[in-house]
Amino acid sequence: MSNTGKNASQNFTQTELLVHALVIELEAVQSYKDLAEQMEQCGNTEVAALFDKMSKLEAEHAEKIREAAGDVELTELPPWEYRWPGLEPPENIDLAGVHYLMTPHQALELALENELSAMAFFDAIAHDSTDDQVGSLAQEFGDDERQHVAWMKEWLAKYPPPDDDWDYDPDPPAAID
Amino acid sequence: MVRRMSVAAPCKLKASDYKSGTKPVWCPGCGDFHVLASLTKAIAALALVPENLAVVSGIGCSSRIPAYLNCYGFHGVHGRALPLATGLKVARPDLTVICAGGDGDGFSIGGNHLLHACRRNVDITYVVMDNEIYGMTKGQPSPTTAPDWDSELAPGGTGVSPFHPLVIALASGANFVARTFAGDVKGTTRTLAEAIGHPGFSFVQILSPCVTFRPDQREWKNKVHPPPVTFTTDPAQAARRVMTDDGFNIGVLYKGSRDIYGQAVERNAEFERDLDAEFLV
Amino acid sequence: MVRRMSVAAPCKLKASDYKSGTKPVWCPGCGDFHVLASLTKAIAALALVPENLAVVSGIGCSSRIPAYLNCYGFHGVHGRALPLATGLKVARPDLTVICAGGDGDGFSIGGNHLLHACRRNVDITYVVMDNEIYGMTKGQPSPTTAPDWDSELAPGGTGVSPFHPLVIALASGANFVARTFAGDVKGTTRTLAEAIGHPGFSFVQILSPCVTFRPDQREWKNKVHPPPVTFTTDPAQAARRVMTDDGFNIGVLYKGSRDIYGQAVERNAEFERDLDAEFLV
Amino acid sequence: MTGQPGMSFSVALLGKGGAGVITAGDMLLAAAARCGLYGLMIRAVGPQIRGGESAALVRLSSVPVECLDDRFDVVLGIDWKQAEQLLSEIAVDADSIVVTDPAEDAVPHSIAASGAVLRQLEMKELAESVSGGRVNMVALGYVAGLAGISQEAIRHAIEKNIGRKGRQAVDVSVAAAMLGFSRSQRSAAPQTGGGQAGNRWMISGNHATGLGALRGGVRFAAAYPITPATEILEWLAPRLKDAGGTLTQAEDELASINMAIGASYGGVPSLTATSGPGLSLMIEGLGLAVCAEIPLVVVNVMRAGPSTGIPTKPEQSDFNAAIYGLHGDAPHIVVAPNSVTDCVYTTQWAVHLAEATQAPVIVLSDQFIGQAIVVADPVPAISFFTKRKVAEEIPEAFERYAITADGISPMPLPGTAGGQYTADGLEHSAAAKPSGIASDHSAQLDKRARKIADFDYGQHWADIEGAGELAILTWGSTASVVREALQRLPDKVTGRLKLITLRLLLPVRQEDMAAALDGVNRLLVIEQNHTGQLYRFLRAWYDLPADVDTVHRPGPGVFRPGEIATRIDAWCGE
Amino acid sequence: MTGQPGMSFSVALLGKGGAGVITAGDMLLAAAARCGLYGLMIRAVGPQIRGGESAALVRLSSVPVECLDDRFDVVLGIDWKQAEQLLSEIAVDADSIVVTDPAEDAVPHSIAASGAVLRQLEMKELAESVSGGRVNMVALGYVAGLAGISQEAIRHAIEKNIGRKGRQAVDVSVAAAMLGFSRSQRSAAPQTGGGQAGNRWMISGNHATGLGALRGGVRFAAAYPITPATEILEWLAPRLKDAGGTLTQAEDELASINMAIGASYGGVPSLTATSGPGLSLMIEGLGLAVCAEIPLVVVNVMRAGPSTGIPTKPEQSDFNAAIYGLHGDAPHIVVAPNSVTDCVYTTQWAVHLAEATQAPVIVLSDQFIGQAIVVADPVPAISFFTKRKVAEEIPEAFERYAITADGISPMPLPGTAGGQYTADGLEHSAAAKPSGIASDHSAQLDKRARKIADFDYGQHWADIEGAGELAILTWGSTASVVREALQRLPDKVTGRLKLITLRLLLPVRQEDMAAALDGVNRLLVIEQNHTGQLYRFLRAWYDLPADVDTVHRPGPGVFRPGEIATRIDAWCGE
Ligand SMILES: Cc1ncc(C[n+]2csc(CCOP(=O)(O)OP(=O)(O)O)c2C)c(N)n1
Ligand SMILES: Cc1ncc(C[n+]2csc(CCOP(=O)(O)OP(=O)(O)O)c2C)c(N)n1
Ligand code: SF4
Ligand code: SF4
Ligand SMILES: [Mg+2]
Ligand SMILES: [Mg+2]
Repeated sequence: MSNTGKNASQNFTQTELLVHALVIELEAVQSYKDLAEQMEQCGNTEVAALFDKMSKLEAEHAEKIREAAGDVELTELPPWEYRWPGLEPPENIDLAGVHYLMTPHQALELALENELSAMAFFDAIAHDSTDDQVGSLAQEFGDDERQHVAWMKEWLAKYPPPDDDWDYDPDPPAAID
Repeated sequence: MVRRMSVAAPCKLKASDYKSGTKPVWCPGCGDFHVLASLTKAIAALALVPENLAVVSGIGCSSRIPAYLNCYGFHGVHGRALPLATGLKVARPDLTVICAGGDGDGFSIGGNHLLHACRRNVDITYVVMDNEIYGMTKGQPSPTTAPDWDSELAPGGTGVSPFHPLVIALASGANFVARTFAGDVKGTTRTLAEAIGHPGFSFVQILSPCVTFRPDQREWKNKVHPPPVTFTTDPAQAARRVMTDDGFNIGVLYKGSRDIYGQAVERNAEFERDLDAEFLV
Repeated sequence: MVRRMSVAAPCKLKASDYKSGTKPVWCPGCGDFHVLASLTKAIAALALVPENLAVVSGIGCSSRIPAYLNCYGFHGVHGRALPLATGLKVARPDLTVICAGGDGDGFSIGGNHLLHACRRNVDITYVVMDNEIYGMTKGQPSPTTAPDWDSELAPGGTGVSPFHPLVIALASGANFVARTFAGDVKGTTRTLAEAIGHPGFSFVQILSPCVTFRPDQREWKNKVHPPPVTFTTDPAQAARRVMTDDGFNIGVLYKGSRDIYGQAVERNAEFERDLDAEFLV
Repeated sequence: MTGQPGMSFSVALLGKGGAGVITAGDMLLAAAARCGLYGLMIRAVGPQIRGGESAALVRLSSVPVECLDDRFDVVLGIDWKQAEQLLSEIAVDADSIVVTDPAEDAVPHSIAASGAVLRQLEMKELAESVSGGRVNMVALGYVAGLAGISQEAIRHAIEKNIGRKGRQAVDVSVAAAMLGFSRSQRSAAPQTGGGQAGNRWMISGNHATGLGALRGGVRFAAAYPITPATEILEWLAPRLKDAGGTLTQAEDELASINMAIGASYGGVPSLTATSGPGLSLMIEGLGLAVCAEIPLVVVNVMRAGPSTGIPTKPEQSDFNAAIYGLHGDAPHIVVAPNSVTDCVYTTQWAVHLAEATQAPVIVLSDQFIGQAIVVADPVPAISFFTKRKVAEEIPEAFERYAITADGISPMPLPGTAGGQYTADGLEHSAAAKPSGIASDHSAQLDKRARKIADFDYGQHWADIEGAGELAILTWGSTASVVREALQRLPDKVTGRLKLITLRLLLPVRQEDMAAALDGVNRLLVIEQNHTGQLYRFLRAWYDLPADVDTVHRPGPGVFRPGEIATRIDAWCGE
Repeated sequence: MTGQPGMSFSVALLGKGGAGVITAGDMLLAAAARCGLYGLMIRAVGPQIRGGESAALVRLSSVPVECLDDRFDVVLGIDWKQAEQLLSEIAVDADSIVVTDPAEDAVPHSIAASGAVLRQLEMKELAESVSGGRVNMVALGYVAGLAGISQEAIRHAIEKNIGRKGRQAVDVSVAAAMLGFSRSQRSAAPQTGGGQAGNRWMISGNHATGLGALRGGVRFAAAYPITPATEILEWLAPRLKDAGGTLTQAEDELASINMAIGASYGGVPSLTATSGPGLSLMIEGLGLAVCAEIPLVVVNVMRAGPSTGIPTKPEQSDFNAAIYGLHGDAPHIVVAPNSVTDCVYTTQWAVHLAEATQAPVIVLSDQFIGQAIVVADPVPAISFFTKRKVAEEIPEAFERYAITADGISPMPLPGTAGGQYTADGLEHSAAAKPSGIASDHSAQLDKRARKIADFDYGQHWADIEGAGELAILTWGSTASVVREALQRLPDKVTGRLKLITLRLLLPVRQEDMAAALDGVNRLLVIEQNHTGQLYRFLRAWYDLPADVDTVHRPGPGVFRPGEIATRIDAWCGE
């Protein structure tokens, strides 16, 4: 199991922080892309478009982190060597949290949750880090996430919450083999 | 016009490079998406060359996985993935061979091959995406289904107690035994990488929810927990532990060091025997 | 001219009355003769009425046993004795059903049915005459053969470790597990009687030497010994014991009390559902 | 609407997963039944398990119908997301009406190019105007309106389908449907009112198969799920229980067939159901049932092959495997229902034949027949007085496999005193002892062949319609298509034509066939597979007219009556 | 001894288990070979595994022989304990010599009644006179003497057979044999010295099959033992290892065929061998190999069926299962060796065909061919330049299941960069993606059929001998019997006769057959099964002369040349 200790956020080096930050965004880019594809496959174009948009947003973010890294080379670690507070990178959208009939509102709620956890991740480092430079970089990343959180909330307000029976499918599933 | 990658070339592919681009037929939310993600990450972490990797499967939702990977694949018939993988690995020991499928494929119709693959200990990794159901045929009970789970085929439940794949694997001689939860991509990735790297027959049971026929399995993410103790190298101890656990222990449970089948054979030796001579009288 | 025994008649037959008179094809000295003797004694001791007993088997020397018994018998195809027995018992719960065969029949080709018969726990007794070889096809290694046993099909040995039928049975949920030695007719008789009497799926492994292809097994009589402790009702404990024993412990090793499959069904009820009505629109 | 005998009206409802087109189709069928119409529906699906596009292909008619039409009168797309693949099965032309929602993507090019009349229907908007309303109900109301179905019938169908969800849910659905209905207008749909409400059945072939099995006396079933046979087993599970029988789920097909053999050996009529891959695994068990002489019914619902093939689509390509697949000389029986409703009869007959001959009977159904739902007249119960020739009184020198005149050896059931014997897949003597002696082998081979060849199959071996010097020979789901094709042809063609639909594929009925072919000088064999399996079988075993033609093509698409009518017409004119 | 072309001498040695008749027969054959004779031996056994009566049926001849004679010149019984059942296969007449030991029971009635000349030989007594001497060696010496075999040859055969037991053992055996030899006298046995020592092979059909497989390039075999195929696997086990290959014992036949498929997918030519019950279990795997297009050889050594049948006896009754057994439309190849020695060639050809067409090939051998041991001329090695059409360079838009002119799609082997694809038993597109689309299905069905139908099988499809307006068509082990039968018939009969022995059973060769049947107006089909399986197949697929007759009867007894000659003679005269 991963090291999920509370103090995990204390001793990030700058490179480590950058690598973690980049991986968070890259994972998110991929996850949103996958989800967009899945929704497209199910004809849920509205949600597909949303996920697509999220993916692009995260891609921009990743680009920003690369810029921030400047000349520092960011080599990816084996997946299990990252130090995330939970099981997964904070902004890694939960693939299991989706449904082919989900509404844009639910999609945004999912995204919001992820932005929030990313924000908390960076905030914790900013707060706990003993290295000032790392601390301020984390603060910066945290603020970016705060911006995203604000957007999510804004968009959420535009979409009505789902009906009670939003996942009701009158038809039975198909057997294909 | 032809591309030919050198086999010896260093392989620095990203996890996403191991996806084939074919769109999965899976229901959004299905645990198998996580398994696909974990597997590509594990392969990328191990820097396996796509053309030297083969993923072999049977029939079922989970068994569709080879087509979604950028590697050699074989989507065989229901329940026979392990013999396919065995033949391939024995004939082509240079390849990394992974066998994948579901609980119906692997524990019901394919149960006998599991026993004997464990026993034989060929160097393959067997990944079972266990959703305690036959997903692809619309929700019939599998060998790991709880006895009281109501379904059309078994109204009111089967009344048959689920069997313990890990214990069976241990009793049959598997060389590496682990359980993971699909939603734990990081843990699954690490365990898969370890299993693939471990010599001999490695068995990984992945709890992989079927959101369509077992929406209750969305709860699994709250139930899984790491094992109370670290893995053992004593199969009898491991078996006893697993027989008495709650089924939600995740992590590596057993690592063995048995002899690997087919490794002793010297291959591509010159043909030495004069076959004709032996019939002369 | 017709004889018709009343089913309810008290049955006071001798062991020899349970033999059919058909001459066995077995090699003189084969352990299966002892099994035949023990089985007839056990049946006689239980006073089972011949026509209410059915013995079902697969293919192999050992699987020839039904024909040598005075009861209903089914000599099926290789490896499928357990499903035959299962269908028969589920459809005819009034019969006593015994399933018999060899290690090749039961653990190799029939291995999957063993897993699932244990799991299902139908009230049958499964007797495996284990000689660690395929006798009838002239001596190929079976799943219980030692890895270094030399044979034509596996020169120098299979290199594959034998698997533990009793552990498999325990892990799969068998309700009664025992091991006996054919040469110990008294012990085998008692164990068989107990197994038949025990509700649910009872599994008895009988070490039954093949004098023709495994003359070394004549030594077994000096190796077997009663288990160090009495049977347990904890399958995990039993499994651990068997996984670490020397394979020559004989006696009853486990007794369980799981629910029996198919016992809840009420049979021959009047047909109540109006089938036609459900299609009316 | 085609200008055929009986007014027929074909509607395709398309939509992505969750849109509810299958439910709407189901209700449309039920509502039509209520108005005294007949009908049929099949479901077409994309590759996704959930959320993919699917289509309900519904056909309504004033006379019984058992196949799809060539074209659709109405195609309604709730959306057209991934409709392309499905549309290949849904032909439209300038006479068709295509209904689309302006809020959705435009209709696909293939439809637009057909010249069909486009009608806009604001399904989404209308549905949203009813709180909790659903687009599929709007669609239902609309097409029901086009089909001339009454509001009362729609309401009734909705009630029946979702009544268990409560008043509120029904009212909402009805309201949405009525909105659709109100936008609709009666087209040249079939006359309604041709029948009375409440005297129609709505049944799928797989359920009909289950019904036939129960009527025939089956009380044990062994199950291993496989598409498209699973519904037979799922339907049987609770009903067998009610009947005092059992359904046992097996670990694989090897187990399921052997369980059924074991149960039948015990005297209980037994069945299992599967499809191609499972049939392949049951071959060894079938051979055992032949040799040990155990009654057994195996229903094989064919799908496109070989190997895993196309599980959701029909094909008549397991013919060879069912007839010839067993190793050794292994006489057995193969029958085939020739329509959805005929599944009841043919399956019941299969149980009868198995019990009477102590042999395995394969029922060759297919995905179309099995999964299509029809509205039809109730299938009356019949009785074959099915009885196994059981040895109840055991004579002194009893022999289980006695050589008898009719080839059927009385079989003692376990529990019968004195009848003890060992059933065997090894060759054996009459006394059931293993035997490698030539005379025992040939005596048993002769007997096993004779009991099946000499059995009295009556007139059930084939359905024969019409008369003339031209004959068409077909079987299974193709038969309904051919039957309808003939109705479409002018009398001057059909007056010369005889239609022979084989129900009994094995054993061969040479005398019956000779009588049926008497006076026939040209023969056309029609079947749905790649190699003309039936045609080759007929050549092998029957004396055919010198001039034989064959129409065969593989799945996945089923034959359509117009297509076949054209082929027949051309053939007649040759 | 029959008065046939070539001098032939048939000897049956009988004795209870432990008597060593099989070893004696083996040595007799080897000694005869040393004298330049040809010969054949089969073993007949009772039901016991050990200790039952058994018989070595040996035939020696001055010309190659591949079948048994109708009658025996000499029958020697070391004892007659349970000989009755075996004797049904051993015809004697007034010209036969029956050798019996006065210390044993009298000869059975059936023999005594034949009028055969009885000779007493004190085998037991003679054997006991040599310390450690055995009766079977006395018997060997005696019959070798009758057959005109030299003492040197006997000594040599004993040396070869038991030499590893040491000088002493050899000397004892030779001494005992010489005692028997000295009591013997030369009968009208075949001329010896017709050939040179050391240029004959002594080989069984099963070993010949193994040799053909190795010559063809097989380097992986999966094994599950079954009578009478096990010797193929046991012979291959050590030899594959030497050749850098592997034999893996599987848990069952489902595993063995899938292991072979897996290995072959990896690029290694693969084989498995079985008999009827195992073939039934391999049917699903065969279908997978068809659909996924994987080369594969399955040798099926037929025994009498159905079900477990008579495992130790031959029958040509798995023909239907091999040809038609697969579900769906599943084109594959079926070949049959037509003699013991032809197993080498036909199996090697099978490997070639499998590799070249990427399809499964079934080799239909039988218990007679497989377990008979012949003394024959060495079978020269040939080369087919077997090469799989492998995709080595992967073009940009590579498609694994590409539609090609010859139907054979280049196959990338794992390890080839850029060739990654998923082999599939689901129907698929050319690009190897699962597909349920009609055009993909029919394109792949067409391709899979075409690659097999259009392949160039050259002249190997059949062996054609003679010419005339009468033709006999046969296959497998029956072919040798027919061939010899024809040699026995007068020229005025055989001058009108053509013999066609099919080696390629599937695919059909309609043009070749038309050419072969050109000018033929009557055809006789001869085969060993109950239902005339080949005959029905020929009717189904070929245009045959109007007048076709059929000779078919089941096992367990093989046909004999005199019996067949009589049938042919009668048929010619009809
Ligand atoms: C021989 C055979 N029998 C049955 C089937 C039908 N079948 C397809 S998938 C499946 C079960 C799959 O269950 P599992 O392996 O658990 O996979 P999941 O869909 O749950 O991932 C069955 C029974 C088949 N394809 N072949
Ligand atoms: C499907 C099938 N495969 C293989 C065989 C050949 N066969 C007959 S008996 C046997 C093995 C028997 O071994 P076991 O069950 O241990 O019985 P034993 O003879 O040792 O008592 C085999 C492989 C068969 N009859 N059927
Ligand atoms: S049916 Fe279940 S297992 Fe199959 S894809 Fe859907 S969620 Fe996954
Ligand atoms: S071969 Fe072995 S198992 Fe078979 S009867 Fe003889 S001694 Fe018994
Ligand atoms: Mg599953
Ligand atoms: Mg054994």
